[in-house]
Amino acid sequence: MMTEARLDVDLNGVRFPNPVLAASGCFGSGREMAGVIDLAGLGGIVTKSVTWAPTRGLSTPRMAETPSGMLNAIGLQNPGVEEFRAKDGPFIESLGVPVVVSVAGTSVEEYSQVTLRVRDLPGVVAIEANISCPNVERRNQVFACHADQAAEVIGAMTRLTTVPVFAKLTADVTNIVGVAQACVRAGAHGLSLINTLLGMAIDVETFRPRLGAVTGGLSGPAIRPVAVRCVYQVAQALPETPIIGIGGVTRAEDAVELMVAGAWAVQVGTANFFNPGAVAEVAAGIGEFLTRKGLAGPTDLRGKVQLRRNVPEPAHRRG
Amino acid sequence: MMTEARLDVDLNGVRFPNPVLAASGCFGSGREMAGVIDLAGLGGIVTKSVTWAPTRGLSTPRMAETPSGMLNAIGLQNPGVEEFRAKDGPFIESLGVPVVVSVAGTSVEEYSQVTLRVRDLPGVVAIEANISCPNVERRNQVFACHADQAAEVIGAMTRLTTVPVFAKLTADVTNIVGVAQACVRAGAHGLSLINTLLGMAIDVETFRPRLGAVTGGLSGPAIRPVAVRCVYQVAQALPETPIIGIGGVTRAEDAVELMVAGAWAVQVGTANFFNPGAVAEVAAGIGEFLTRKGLAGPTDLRGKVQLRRNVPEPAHRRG
Amino acid sequence: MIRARCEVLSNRRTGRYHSLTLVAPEIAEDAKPGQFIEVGVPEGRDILLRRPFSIHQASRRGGWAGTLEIVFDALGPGTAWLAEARSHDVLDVVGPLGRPFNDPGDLSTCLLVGGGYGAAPLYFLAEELRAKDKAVHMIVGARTAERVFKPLEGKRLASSLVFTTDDGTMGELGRVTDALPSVIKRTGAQVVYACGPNPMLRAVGEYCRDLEIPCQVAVEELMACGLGICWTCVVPFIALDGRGWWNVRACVEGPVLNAARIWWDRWLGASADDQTPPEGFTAAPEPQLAKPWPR
Amino acid sequence: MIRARCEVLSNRRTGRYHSLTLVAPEIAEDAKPGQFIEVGVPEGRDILLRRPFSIHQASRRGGWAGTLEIVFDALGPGTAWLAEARSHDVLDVVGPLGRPFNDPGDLSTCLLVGGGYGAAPLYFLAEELRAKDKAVHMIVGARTAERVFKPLEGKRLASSLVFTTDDGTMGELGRVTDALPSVIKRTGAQVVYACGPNPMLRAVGEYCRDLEIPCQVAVEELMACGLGICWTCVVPFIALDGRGWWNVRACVEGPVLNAARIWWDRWLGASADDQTPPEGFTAAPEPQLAKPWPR
Ligand SMILES: Cc1cc2nc3c(=O)[nH]c(=O)nc-3n(C[C@H](O)[C@H](O)[C@H](O)COP(=O)(O)OP(=O)(O)OC[C@H]3O[C@@H](n4cnc5c(N)ncnc54)[C@H](O)[C@@H]3O)c2cc1C
Ligand SMILES: Cc1cc2nc3c(=O)[nH]c(=O)nc-3n(C[C@H](O)[C@H](O)[C@H](O)COP(=O)(O)OP(=O)(O)OC[C@H]3O[C@@H](n4cnc5c(N)ncnc54)[C@H](O)[C@@H]3O)c2cc1C
Ligand SMILES: Cc1cc2nc3c(=O)[nH]c(=O)nc-3n(C[C@H](O)[C@H](O)[C@H](O)COP(=O)(O)O)c2cc1C
Ligand SMILES: Cc1cc2nc3c(=O)[nH]c(=O)nc-3n(C[C@H](O)[C@H](O)[C@H](O)COP(=O)(O)O)c2cc1C
Ligand code: FES
Ligand code: FES
Repeated sequence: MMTEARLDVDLNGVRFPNPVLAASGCFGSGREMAGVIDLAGLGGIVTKSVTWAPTRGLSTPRMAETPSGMLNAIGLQNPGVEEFRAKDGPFIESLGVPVVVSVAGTSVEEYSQVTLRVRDLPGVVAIEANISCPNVERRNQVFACHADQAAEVIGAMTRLTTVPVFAKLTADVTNIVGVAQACVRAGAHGLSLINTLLGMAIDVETFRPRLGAVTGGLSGPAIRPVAVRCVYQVAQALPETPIIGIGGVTRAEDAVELMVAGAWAVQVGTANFFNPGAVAEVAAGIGEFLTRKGLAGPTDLRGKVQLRRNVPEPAHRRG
Repeated sequence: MMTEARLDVDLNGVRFPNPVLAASGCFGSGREMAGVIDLAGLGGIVTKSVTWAPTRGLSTPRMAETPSGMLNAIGLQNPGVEEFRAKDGPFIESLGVPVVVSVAGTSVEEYSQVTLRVRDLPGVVAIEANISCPNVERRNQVFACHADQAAEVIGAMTRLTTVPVFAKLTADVTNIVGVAQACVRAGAHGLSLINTLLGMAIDVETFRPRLGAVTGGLSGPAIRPVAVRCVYQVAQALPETPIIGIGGVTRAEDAVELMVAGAWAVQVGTANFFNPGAVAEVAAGIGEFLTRKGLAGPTDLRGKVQLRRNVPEPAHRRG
Repeated sequence: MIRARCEVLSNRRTGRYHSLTLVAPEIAEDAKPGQFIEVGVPEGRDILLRRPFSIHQASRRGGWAGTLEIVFDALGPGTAWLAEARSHDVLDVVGPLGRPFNDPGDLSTCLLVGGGYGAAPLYFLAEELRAKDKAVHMIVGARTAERVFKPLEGKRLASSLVFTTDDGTMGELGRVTDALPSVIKRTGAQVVYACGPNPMLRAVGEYCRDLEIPCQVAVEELMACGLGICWTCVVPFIALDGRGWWNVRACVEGPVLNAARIWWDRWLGASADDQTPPEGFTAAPEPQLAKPWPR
Repeated sequence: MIRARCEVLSNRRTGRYHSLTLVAPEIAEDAKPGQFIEVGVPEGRDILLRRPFSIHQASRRGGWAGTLEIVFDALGPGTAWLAEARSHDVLDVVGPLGRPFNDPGDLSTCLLVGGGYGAAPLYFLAEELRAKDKAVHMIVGARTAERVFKPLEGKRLASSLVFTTDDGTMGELGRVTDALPSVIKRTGAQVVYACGPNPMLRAVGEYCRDLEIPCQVAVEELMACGLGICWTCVVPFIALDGRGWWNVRACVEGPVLNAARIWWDRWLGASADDQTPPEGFTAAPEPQLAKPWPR
């Protein structure tokens, strides 16, 4: 008889009942989904990024579908941290699912101020610093584009709170490992990899950009190979640092792929849109996968990529 | 009666009968395809990248399919520039289709030496400097990752030949516009955007990387939004510089999208693999598109993206 | 909201449109006019997102016999695929979603204005209003006759009905808004419900606002989720006191919205990139806010 | 090579496998044993690349009646989709591709060794060899009985036939390589043709090399194009003089290759990352190169 695998994970002190979280901006704060699905199966929820002031976001159209992916240009619409505290705070406290609050801003000062207003919310197990959203007014507001700027934001946030901070990075850089290392040196507890890739689409009938904001962020299965690569590169360089893998997870196998590359947990974004039950289904699927493989838990996947060739061949080659 | 659109393009002196070329590494030198399809419909052929010495390339598996895309890790297998001259030179001369020779190397010296051996080949209208292939031994061999290194290679090549040099860039950088500007200052006649994105995939049954080389280059429709964005950004910054758009073109509409973003011509890569007639079909489709729209030629598309909102609404919004 | 695997009962052409009937008892049970469903495209295709469609009919036959009907125009890959669905195929459906048209309360004379496939949910609304003994008048318009949706169904349901077509192939030549003034005058409409292309909704909404007639419109905006979690589907919406605005989600705060409170210019017009409302926008509360729409 | 839209004549199960017959007169006309076709997956799916399959039978009935048959195992998305193909569906096919098995020339006793679906092209080869009055012996192996491909067809074609299964459910218990020595001895095979999983080809090839029996194998490597333009499908291949090696493309230089010249260790084994051949590799020319395979 096979024993069932345990799914709980411990990211150097940040614990989740299973390794699959809902990604920021793709699940609200969970409140919207509470009536739709059973939230109990979730490993955790990363909230929609919250900024200091209420933010209306960008003009529509805000999304465009692309092959196996989508572009979005929401522009961090959110009611601001005060209303977030008032409306989502009580919900988060009562939820029973670990919540990570995603914090965004356009200056080090803004990240700091928002951090101060969310660090004490009950139910919040960590803060994710969204320093990589491509949908900001100027590219120089994407702090994760430069190691020094990223470190400055993360340093300011980690000085203000004992709540563990995860730095969410972008793949749109020459050297993601350098940015990751700078964030860890600045005090980041862990890393969330990756945010959307900067992309664009044009309607060939009208010659108009398909997004009101012209450019936007590419997400979905299309970007998974880039996410796997980023997780792998960073995990090789920083094996002790918890990494949350993000990008194109729609099925348990996709999550396993990111974990084998080096992720300690994963997040599911776009898949929620077409499958509201995606997070819990991926988590359950990981459980079945582990059990089928006779593995005890997610740590048996983490970073277990086989770089040597002398491991068994896939079945079709054995005949 | 509608007059038929003309398809020929002039990239500041480099002329192609139509704006659709076969991309490097995705069409051989054309020799392999000569028996398979009619090469007359092609705008041009960019050869598989050629290096100084014969190069055996990387271990198999060399490809992995991903959602709407594929990863490859060929590692620039080619017979070296001498055998290229001997075997492909006469073919290129007799072809009647403009050929761009793609040059690759691991040092400035190697790019220079190969340039010297291909610049005099009859039928060659331009050289493409592949300074962006992700499948090299060390990341620091991807010269297009850094503006100064890219400029050094391009500068060395352009000093050696009057044949126009196109710099082929990667999107895996923090600031592609900066790299593009550096290449143009160093003498690049034009820019080819983009090469594959660095990606990775893992077989979840065996935990082995799905590529022998572990990481590889992501191509196909999945990356088109990234290519459109890169072309747009660079075209906005360098409106006078010829840009060849590359990434995920499978149909005429995809080519039009890249041209409206700012490309003067396009290349078709991965699509040749599943549709050997892709290049000519895309070219013919652009002709039909232009005619249907009452446009005279490809220059009526180039960079014509409508950034103001006060242009006609798409049909479904008109009712 | 329910996610269900629904069997296709039938898939027929209706003029230019496709009319798809699904066995969906639980969704049909809850569905109200103005709400929509999201239909999944099958796995393994390169389009990921569900497609939203207004509910045209919900037959609550009790037990497992309840059906839902949607009507659609095959425009792109999703609808082209859906047009191929055959009886007994099974679709992945989420619904009912969004806020329905409101009950008119004490108001008794209703005018329903539909454009193109936008007429489909209005027939459902007409049934409900008639069941409440309201007077139901309709204007149904389209580009051309074959795009006038189920004209006979309209005639059966409405006390008075005007057709308009852009090319004059059926009913009056022109747009629904050309017919609107005379129909409002003739019928004494106290409340207007509209569904159709957004520019049509805008014209109807602005006309009603000037006359201080409450007007609800079911809008369309690109939707990634339909569930309120992605914020792609927003419409700029004016605060109740007329001071300021916010982007509301068409999928949860809408798709049915008070037309008078939509900031049309910003949403559909040239000023879309303008963050500052035009002169007088925040100063004067909207006329119809004196008679707040019962919600 | 031809690209054709081919109608599906039939799609049947054959044991564990699917056997698909296509109306493909032009491809069938040219096809030779050991060649393959590439079948397109339909547009709009998230897999882009064609799927390669060996040709099992090519019936050249003249005119438009010619058909092609392929046999496949439904393993992943592409083959699962293909398993659903129905009569009258139309598939996008490119072929025939690659180099076929060579004519044995003067050699008259042939042994054909197939593993799993790898037996499929060997029956085609057996027909051709018999038409040339060659003696044809076969070994057909598989993991289990239901994976032994068309045993009756084998019996009809071969002068002698041994089955092997890993689990003993049919024929001899064991692998084809367990039966190989005695069959070669008994039949006096002068030439061996093999198709099946690569490790099987390796074992057969290395055994034949030691006996200096020429051996051709039809290899499988991942293929993006099948046309020779992508360089994904390479096999490390030893130079004719035994000095040095090069990566040859399985789709154009193969899939049928001289087994003795494949550098198996580098291709399939642990030394794959090693750029330097092992001791003695370049020094000694391969034994069978003294009797070069007629090509
Ligand atoms: C609440 C709501 C209710 C709807 N009800 C109906 C209905 O009852 N019948 C019907 O035919 N269509 C309806 N639509 C529009 C329908 O969802 C789109 O036509 C459909 O998603 C197009 O999918 P596609 O893959 O065929 O085409 P795509 O290639 O995705 O689009 C084809 C064309 O339709 C436009 N389009 C795509 N999505 C939308 C959208 N959400 N809203 C408006 N235009 C869109 C695109 O811009 C493009 O011009 C509704 C949309 C919404 C938001
Ligand atoms: C020259 C040649 C001839 C072939 N002939 C046959 C045949 O006659 N019958 C048959 O069933 N299969 C044959 N194959 C293998 C067949 O092409 C693959 O099984 C098929 O492409 C798998 O596609 P998929 O989408 O179903 O699965 P995928 O998900 O793509 O793959 C499923 C499994 O098959 C393996 N696979 C995929 N492609 C290949 C490949 N090219 N070679 C080997 N393994 C592969 C994968 O690694 C994986 O384990 C042949 C392959 C080649 C190169
Ligand atoms: C509509 C949409 C909104 C998003 N909003 C946010 C956000 O507010 N903050 C953030 O850090 N990431 C945001 N993201 C990025 C996702 O969290 C995630 O990093 C990305 O989509 C890749 O994962 P996926 O492929 O699973 O979607 C958003 C993504 C989408 C599609
Ligand atoms: C199998 C393969 C081999 C390639 N080889 C080369 C190469 O040798 N030189 C080069 O500059 N680009 C090479 N490329 C990149 C393509 O030229 C092109 O930039 C990229 O694939 C994106 O275009 P696509 O999406 O149309 O394929 C290769 C791509 C593929 C898929
Ligand atoms: S469609 Fe996602 S919030 Fe409305
Ligand atoms: S599969 Fe492309 S070269 Fe062989």
